[in-house]
Amino acid sequence: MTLLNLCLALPALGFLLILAIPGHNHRAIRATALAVSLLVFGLSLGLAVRFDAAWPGYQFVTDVPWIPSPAIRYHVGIDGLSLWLVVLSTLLTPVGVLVSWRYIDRRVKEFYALLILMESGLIGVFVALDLFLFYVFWEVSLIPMYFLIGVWGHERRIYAAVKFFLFTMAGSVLMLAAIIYLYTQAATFDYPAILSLMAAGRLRFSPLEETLLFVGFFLAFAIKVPLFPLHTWLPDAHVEAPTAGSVILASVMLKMGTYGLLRFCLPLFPEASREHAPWIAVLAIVGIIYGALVAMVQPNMKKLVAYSSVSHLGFVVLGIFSFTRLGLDGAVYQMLNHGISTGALFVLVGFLYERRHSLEIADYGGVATPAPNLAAAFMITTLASIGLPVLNNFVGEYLVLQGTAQVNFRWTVFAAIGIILSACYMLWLYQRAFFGEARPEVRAHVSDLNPREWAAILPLIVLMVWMGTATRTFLPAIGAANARILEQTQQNVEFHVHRLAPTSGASAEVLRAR
Amino acid sequence: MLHLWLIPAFPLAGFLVNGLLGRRASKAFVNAVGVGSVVLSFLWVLKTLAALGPLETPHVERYFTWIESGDLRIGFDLVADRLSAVMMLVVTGVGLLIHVYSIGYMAHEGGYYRFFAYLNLFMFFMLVLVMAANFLLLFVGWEGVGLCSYLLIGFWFLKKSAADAGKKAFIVNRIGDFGFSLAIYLVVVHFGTLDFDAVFSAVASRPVDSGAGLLAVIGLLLLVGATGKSAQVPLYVWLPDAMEGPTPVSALIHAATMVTAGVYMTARCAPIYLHAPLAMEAVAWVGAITAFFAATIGLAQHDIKKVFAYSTISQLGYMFLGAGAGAFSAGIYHLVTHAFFKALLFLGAGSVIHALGGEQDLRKMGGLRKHTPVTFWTLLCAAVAIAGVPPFSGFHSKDAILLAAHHHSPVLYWIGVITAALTAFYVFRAIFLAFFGDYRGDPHHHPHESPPVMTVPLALLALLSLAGGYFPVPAWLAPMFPASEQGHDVLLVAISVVAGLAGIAAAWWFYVARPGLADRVAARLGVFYRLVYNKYFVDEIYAAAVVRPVVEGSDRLAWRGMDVGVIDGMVNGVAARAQRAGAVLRQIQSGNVRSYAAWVLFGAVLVIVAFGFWGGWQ
Amino acid sequence: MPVSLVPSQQELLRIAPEIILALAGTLIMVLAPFSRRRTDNRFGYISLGALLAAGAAALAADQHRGTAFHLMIEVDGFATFFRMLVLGVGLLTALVSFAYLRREQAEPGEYYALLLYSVAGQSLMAAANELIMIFIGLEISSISSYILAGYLREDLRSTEAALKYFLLGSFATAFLLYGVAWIYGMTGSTHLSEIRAALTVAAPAPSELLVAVAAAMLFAGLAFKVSAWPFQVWAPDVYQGAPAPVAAFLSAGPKAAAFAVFLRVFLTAFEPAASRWAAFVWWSALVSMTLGNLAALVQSNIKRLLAYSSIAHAGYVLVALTAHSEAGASAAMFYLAAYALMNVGAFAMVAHFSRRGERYVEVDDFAGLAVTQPAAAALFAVFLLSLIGVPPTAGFFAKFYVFKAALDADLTGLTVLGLLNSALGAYYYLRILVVMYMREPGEAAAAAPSLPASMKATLWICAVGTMLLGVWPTLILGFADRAAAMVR
Amino acid sequence: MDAVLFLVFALIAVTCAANLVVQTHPITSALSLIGVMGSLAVLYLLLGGEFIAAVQVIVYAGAIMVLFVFVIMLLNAGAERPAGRSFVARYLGVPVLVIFLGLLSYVIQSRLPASEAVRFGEFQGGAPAEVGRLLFTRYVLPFEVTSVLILVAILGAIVLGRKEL
Amino acid sequence: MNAVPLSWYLILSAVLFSLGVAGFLIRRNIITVFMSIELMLNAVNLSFVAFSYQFRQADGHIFSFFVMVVAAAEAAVGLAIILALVRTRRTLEVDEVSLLKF
Repeated sequence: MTLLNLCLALPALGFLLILAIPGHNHRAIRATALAVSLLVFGLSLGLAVRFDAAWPGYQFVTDVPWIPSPAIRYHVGIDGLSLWLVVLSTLLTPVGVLVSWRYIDRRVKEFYALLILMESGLIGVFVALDLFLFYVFWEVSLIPMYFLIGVWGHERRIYAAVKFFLFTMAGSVLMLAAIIYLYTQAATFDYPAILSLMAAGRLRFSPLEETLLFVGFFLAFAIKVPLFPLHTWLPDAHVEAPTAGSVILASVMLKMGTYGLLRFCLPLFPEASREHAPWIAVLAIVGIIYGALVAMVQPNMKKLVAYSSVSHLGFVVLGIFSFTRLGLDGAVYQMLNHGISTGALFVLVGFLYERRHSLEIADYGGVATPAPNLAAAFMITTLASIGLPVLNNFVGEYLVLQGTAQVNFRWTVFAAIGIILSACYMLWLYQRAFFGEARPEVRAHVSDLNPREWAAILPLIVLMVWMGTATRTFLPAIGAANARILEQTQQNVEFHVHRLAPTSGASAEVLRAR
Repeated sequence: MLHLWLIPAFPLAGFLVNGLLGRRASKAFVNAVGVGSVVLSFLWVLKTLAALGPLETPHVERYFTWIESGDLRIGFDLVADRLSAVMMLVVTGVGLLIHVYSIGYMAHEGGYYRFFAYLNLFMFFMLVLVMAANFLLLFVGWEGVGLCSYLLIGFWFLKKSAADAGKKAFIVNRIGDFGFSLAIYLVVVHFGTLDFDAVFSAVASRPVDSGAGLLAVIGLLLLVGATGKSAQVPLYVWLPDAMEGPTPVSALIHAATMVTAGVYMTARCAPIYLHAPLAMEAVAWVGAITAFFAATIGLAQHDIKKVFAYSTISQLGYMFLGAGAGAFSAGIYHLVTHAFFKALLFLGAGSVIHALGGEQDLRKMGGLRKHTPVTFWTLLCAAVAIAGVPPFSGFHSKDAILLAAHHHSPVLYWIGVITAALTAFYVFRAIFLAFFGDYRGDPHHHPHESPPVMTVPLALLALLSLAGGYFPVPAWLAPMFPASEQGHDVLLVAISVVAGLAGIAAAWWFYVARPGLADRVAARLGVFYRLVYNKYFVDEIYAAAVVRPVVEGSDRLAWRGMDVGVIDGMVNGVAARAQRAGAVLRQIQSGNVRSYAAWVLFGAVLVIVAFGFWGGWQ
Repeated sequence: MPVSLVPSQQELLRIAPEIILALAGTLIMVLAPFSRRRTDNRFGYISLGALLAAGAAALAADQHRGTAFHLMIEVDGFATFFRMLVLGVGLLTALVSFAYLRREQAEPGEYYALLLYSVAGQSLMAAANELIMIFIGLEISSISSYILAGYLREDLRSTEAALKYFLLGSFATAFLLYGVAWIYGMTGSTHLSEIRAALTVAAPAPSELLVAVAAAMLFAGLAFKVSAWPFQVWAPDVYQGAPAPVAAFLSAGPKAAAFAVFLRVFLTAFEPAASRWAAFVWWSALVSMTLGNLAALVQSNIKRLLAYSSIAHAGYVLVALTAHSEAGASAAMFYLAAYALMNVGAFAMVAHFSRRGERYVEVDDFAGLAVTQPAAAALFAVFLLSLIGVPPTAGFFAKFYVFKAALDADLTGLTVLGLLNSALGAYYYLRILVVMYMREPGEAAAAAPSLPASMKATLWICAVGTMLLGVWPTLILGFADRAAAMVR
Repeated sequence: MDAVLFLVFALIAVTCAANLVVQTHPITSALSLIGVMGSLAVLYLLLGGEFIAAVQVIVYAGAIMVLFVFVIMLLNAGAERPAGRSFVARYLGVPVLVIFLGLLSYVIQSRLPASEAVRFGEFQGGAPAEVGRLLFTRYVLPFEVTSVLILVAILGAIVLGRKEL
Repeated sequence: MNAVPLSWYLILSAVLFSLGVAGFLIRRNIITVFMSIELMLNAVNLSFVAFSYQFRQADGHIFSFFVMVVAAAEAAVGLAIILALVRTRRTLEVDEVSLLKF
C-alpha cells in the first residue's frame, strides 16, 4: 500500500527536485528526471509483482479522509484494470525523458519538471477510487500537457494547445457536474461506496437522471478517447506536440478516456450504458473506418499516426460497449497495446524528426538505406500497429472483435474493415518513408539509432512481442477486474441483453450461456 | 511428447540468429544458419513422422495457453495428422531445396543475411500454419506468411515497383484475411472454441446446411480468405505483381507453399464444407473460373515469371476445383505435385534469368538450349508434368481433379479440360521461346549455365516432378476425407490428355514450326488479344473502382470535408461566434456615462418587473 | 425608556476593528502633511499594522458575539468571516501599493488613509444588521474607493475611472436608497430581522408587490456594487482606468462586502420572498457569467480583461446565491475568499509588470515573461489557473462548492450552463498563459524589473493561499460553513 | 388647505425639477434645484418634519448647493454644446424611464392603503427634540460613523483638489 | 378636501426621482448630471419623510438626515473629482469623458 502511494508521490517530489536544480545544468536535470522516472517504473513493477491476480478487488488500498465536508477521501487502490495502465504510464515516462534528451534544448528544466509532474497526475487518474480525487487528477494531468504542447511544440503549437485544453475542459466540466450531482444523491464521492449503495438498491436513478449523468461522464471520456466526431483536437495536438508529449498523449492520456468509460460509466450507469451502446458502438465503428481512411491521405506522419489512434481507440470503445467479457478484456488489452505500439511509433517519428526536421512524409524516402536499424524498428512497430499476429495489437483486436461478434455480428464486419485499412495506411507510410532510393538530403541527415535511442525503443519492441505471445502475463488480472465490472453492469438489466442480441438466435444462446 | 514445436522452432531460431547477427557475419555463417535450420527442421519432420507411424488419429501437442478470456481459451497447440504430415513434408522438403538454390541465386545480392532471415521466418510461419491445431494459430501462420511474402516481394525495396508489389500483396491478402477472421469470429460465437477437433466434431453433429445457413456463411467467409491467400478470383491480382521478388521467393512462396495455404485450409475445413453444399459449390466455381481465366492471361505474357505466375493462379484454381468438387484429397494431391513442378518451373526460370543476367522477357531469349542444358532439361520435365502428360506427376493429380469435377458437374470438367490445353500451350510456349530458335537477347551477353548449388536442386525437383505422381497421397489422405467414389473413366482421362498434347502441339506449331504466326494471329484477334494482353484491365478497374474513390474520398470528403470542414468548422464556428458575441457585447460598453446610466435604469426596471410581476405570480 | 449614551465595553469590542482602522486612518491623515517624501513607506507600515490589529480585534470580537448599538451591528461568524476577508484584501492591497506608489510618485499618506477608511466601511458592512448602517458603511467604502480610483489625478484614465465610478455609483446608490425607503414604508423598520418578521408574521402582511419592488431596488443597488448583470456596465471602465492596486482592491474588497450584504439581506430579510427574487437571480447569474466571459474573450487590455472576468465571477457567486441555502452561502463565502486571493494576485502581477504610468497593460506585453522571469510567470500562472478553476487550486474548489450547492438546490440547468461557462472562460485566461509561456519575449518582458520584496511577498502569499485552499479547502470552508449556518 | 399647499408646492417642485432637466446652463439648473429643495422643505413641514425641513434649507439648499454654485463659477462652466452623443441614453433610457415611472405610479396607486391621508399637524414626532433623542440613542452608531464619512470627504477633497504633484 | 392621500406624496417623490434620472440621461454637463443625482436623493428623502408620517415615527427623518450627510460628502468628493477631471481634460462635457470603452 505504501508502494502505490510512493508511485504517486515520487513524481511529485521529483517535480520539486527538478525545480530546485539550477536551470542551466541541463545534464543534472535530465539525469534526475531519468532517475526519478526509472525509480517510479521500478516501483510500479513491484506493484505488478506483488499484485494478486486472483483477487478481483482493489489492492494496495489507502483510504484516508482528505476533506471532511463534503466528504472527500484520499482513496486509492488498483485492480487488474488499473495495474497495467499504471505500469504503462511509468514505463513511458522514462521513454519520454529519453526521447527528449536532445530534442528539448530550451527551457529544459521546465520541460522535465512538467513531464514528471504529469506522471503523477496520470498515475493518479488510474488509481483514484474517489470520484472527486479522480477528477482532480484528471485535471491535474491536463495542465502539464497543455504546456508541453504549447511551449515546446512546433509552429501551430498554440492553436493546438488551446484546442486541446478547451476540448478537454468542455468535456470535463460536464463530468464535474455529473460527479457533483452523484454526490448530492449518494452523499459520498467514494466510488466503491457508491457502487455498494447501488447494489443494495439504496441509490437509484430515474431513467432520465441516469441518461443525463451518463452523458455527462461519457462526453468527458469520449472527448479524451477521442471518439468520432470529437476527435479533431487530437491530430492538431499530436502534430504540434514535442515527441515526448505525443508519446505520453497517445500512450497514456487517451487511455484516461477509455479507462473512465470502463471504470465509471459502465458500473455506475449500467442501464444507460446498455441503452446507448448501439449508437456509441456505431460511432466507434465510424471512428475506426473514418480514422483509417483519413489517416491514409495524411501527408504528415504524426497526423497519420494521430488519425490511426482514432481508429485504434475505436476498437477499444467498441469492445467496451460490447458488454462481453471478451470485448472488455480485448478493450483493456488494446489500451495497453495501443500505448506501446503507438507510443513507439511516435518515438520513432520523433527520431526521424530529430534527424531531418520535418514531419512531412514527402521529405523522406529511402530511409532504410542509411538507417537499417531504425527501419527495422519502425517496421516491427508498423506491423504491431496493423495487428500482425504474435505482436501485441492482434490479441487486443481479436478479442474485441470476437466479443463484438457475440453481440452483433454486423458491427464486427464493419469494424474488421478497419484492420484492412490499417494495413493500407501504415504500409503506404512505411513505403514512402523508408523504401526507394535514399534522397541526398535524407542520406546527409539520417543516421541510424544511437544507444540512447535504442534504450528508448527497445523495451517497447520487446513488449510488443511479449504482449503478442505471453498474454498470460497480463490477461488474468485484467480478466478478473473485467469480470467484476461486467457483473456490476448486469444488475437488473437482464432484458437489455436480449434487445441488444443479434438477429440470429444462436448468438443469443451463447450469450445466455455465458 | 514428440516436440513438434521444434519443427517451426528451428527456422525461427535461424531467423533470429541471422536477423540479429547476420549483418556482420560471413556468408558462410549465414548459409549455415539459414539452410542448416531448415535441414534440421526437415530431419525433425522425418523423425517425427517415423515415430508417429501411420497416424490413425491426429497427434496433438498442447504447449501453453496463448489467449484466455472468459470461457474462451486458445492454446498454442500443434497437430500432426495425415494432412499436416503431407504439408510438413512438402514445406520443409521443397523449402530446403529452394534454400539451397538460393545460396547460388542470391550470391551477389546485397542484404544476403536479410534474405535468409526472411526465408527462415517464412518457414516458421508456414510450418505454424500447417501444424496449427486451431483456427487462430492457423491464422497466425496465415498472416505471418503474408508478412514474409510482403517482406520478400519488397526485398529490393529500392525499386518502387517491388515495394508497391509487396504492399499490394499484403493489402489484398488483408482483404482475404478479413473474410477469414470473420469466419473465426462466427466459429467462436457458435461453437465456443477454435480447436479443430472440437469445432469439427460439433459441425459433424449438425445437419447439413441446405441454404445459406451458418455453416455456409462460415464456409464462404473462409473461401474469401482462401481467395486472398491463394490468389483466386477476384483477389488474385497481387500474385503476378509479386514476381517483383527474387525468384527463389516466387518458387517457394508464390508457387510451392504459401499460395497453397488456401487449399490446405479448405481441405482442413472439409467437415464444414461438407455440411455446406452452397459453400462447396462456390469453391468449385471460384476454382474453375480462376483456372480458366488465369490461363487465358498466361497465353499472352512476355515476362517468363509472369507466365508462370498466371499458371500458378490457374493451377491453384484447379486445386479449388478439386476441393469444391468434393475431392479434397485430389486437391491436396495436386498441391503436392504442383509444389514440385511449379517450384521447378520458377527455379528453372530463375536459372534462365540468372544466365541472362536478369533478363526476364521471353522475346529477348531464345536458343538457350545450348547454353544452359541442365536448366533446359529440368524445365522440360516440369513442363511435361504440368501439361499432364502421362505418366508424370501432373497427369495423376490433374486427372483425379478432373474426374471428380466431372462427377460433380460436366461443365466444370470441360472448363478444366480447356484450361489443361491452355496450360500446356503457354508453358510450352515459354519453353520454346526461351530455349529454341536463336538467341534474341543482348549479343554482348553470353548466357552461362548456373552453378551446381542451383542445378542440383533443379535436378532433384525434376525427379520429383516426373515421379511425384506415384506418391500415394490420395490413399494416405483417404481416411481424412469421406471417400468420393470416382470411377476411373478412361474416356475422360483420354480427353484431358489429348487436350494437353494438343496444347503442346499448338505451341510447337506457333513458336517453333512457324515463328511469326503467333504475332499475326494476335493481330487478327485484335480486341480480344489486347484484353488478354492487358490482363483484362482488372488492375485498372480495381484502381478506378476501389482505390481511387477510397483515396480521393478520404482526402476530399473525409479529411478536408468532414474533419477540417464540418467538425473543425463547427468548433471554430462556435469559437468565432463566441468571439463575435463578445465583440457585440463589448459595444454596450460604449464608454459613455449616460448610456451606462440608461443601462442601469433598464436593469432596474427589469428587476422590478421580474421581482414584482413575474416571480411570485405562480 | 432609559437609555445610556455610554456604550458598554462589549459593544465597543464588537466594533473595535472599525475603530482601530478609523483611528489609524486619521493618524495617517494627520501625519501625512509632515511627510512629503514620496518614497515614504512608513504609512504603509502603519496601515499594515492597523490592518493586522483590526484582524486581531475582529477575532477577539468573535469571542464575544452578539449585537451592539441597538442591533445596528451583529458580530457573528458571518461578520467575522467577511471582516477577516476584507481586512485580508486590505492587507494585500497595502502590500501591493508599496512599490506601486513609489513608482508612480504618488503621495502615500492619503492613499493609505483612504484605504483604511474604505476597509473600515466594508468591515462595517460585513457586520451591519440594519439597512441604514449598511448604507453608511457602503458609502464610506464607496466614496473612498471613488477617490482611490482617481488617485493618480494627472492620469486621464484614472480620473475618468473615478468620475464614472462616482457618477454611476451615486446613481445606483439612489436606487438603493429608494428601495430602503420603500422597505421602511412597508415594514416600518430597517432592521433586517424585523423586516423578515414583518414579511412573515405581521398582519396585515404588506403588499407583496410593493415589497417586491422595494427588494428589486435594493437588488439593483447591491448588484451594482458586485458588478452583476444588468448592472455591470461600470466595472470594465473603472477597473481599467483605476490604478492597478486599486483595481485589485475594488475587485475583491468592496465586492466581498457587497456580497456579504447581499447574502444577509436576501437570505435573512427577504428569504420569505425567495420565490420572487430567485428566478431573476438565476438569470442574473447566468447572464453575468456568459456576458463577462464572452466580452472578456475579445479584450486585449489585461486590466479590462480581468474586469470582465470579474463580472463573470460575480455570476458564479450569484449561482450560489440562487441556491439560497446554507450550503450556497458558505460556497459564496468560500468563493469570495478564493477569488480575493487569486484576483488580487493577478492584479498585483499586472501592477508590477505595467511599469511607470501603466504602460504595459496589453495582454501581448506579457509575451515571453516565462523566459525572462520564470518565477513571476509561474506565480501568475497559478492565479490564472485558479481563475480558470483547475484543481488543485482554490478556484477549483470555489467553483466546486458553488455548483454543488446549486445542484443540491436542483439547479441542474444553471449548473451545467455555469460549468460550460467556466470552460468558455478558460479560453481568455489561457490566452495570457499562452502569451506568457509560448511566445518569444517581447520588449516589455525583456525589460521587466525584478520583483520588489513587498510585491514578492504579496504574490507568494496569494499563490500559497491559492494552492493551500486548493489542497485543504477546509482551512476556510469549515469557518464559512459555521458562519453560514448563522446567517438566518 | 393641505391639499392646496401640497398641490402648489408639488407643482413648484416638479416645475423646478423639470427646469433643471431642460436647462442647458448649469447655473440655471442649480437655481432650479434650489427651488425644488425649498418646496420640498415645505412639504416636509406638511408631513410633520420640522427638523428635517430646517436642515433641508440650511444644509442642502444652503450649504451643498452653494458648493455647487461655487464650483460652477470656479470652472466657469458655460452652456452645454448641442448634439449629444449618447444614442442609448436617448432611445433606451428615456422610454425605459417612462415605464419606470409608470410602474412606480401604478404600484403606489394600486397597492398602497388608500385610507391613509396626511393632515398637517397630526404628527409632530419630527420635532428636533424627538429626532435628537433618536439620533443619540438608537442611531448613535450611524451618527458617529458618519464622522468617518465626513473625514473621507475631506480627505478626498484634499487629495483631488491639491494642485501640485 | 383637507387631507392629501399619502400616495400623492409618494407619487410626487417618484416623479421627482424620475426627473432626476431624466436629468442624468439627458444632460451633458457633468455638474448638471451630478445635480440630477442630488435631485434623486431629494426625492428619496421625500419618500422617507412621507413613510415616516405613515408610521408616526421619526425614524424616517433620521434616515433622510443621514442621506443629507451622505449627499454632502458625495458633493464634496464629487466636485473634487470634477475639478481634477477638468484640470486634466479641460471639459465638462460628460460625453467627452469616454477614453475607456469597449
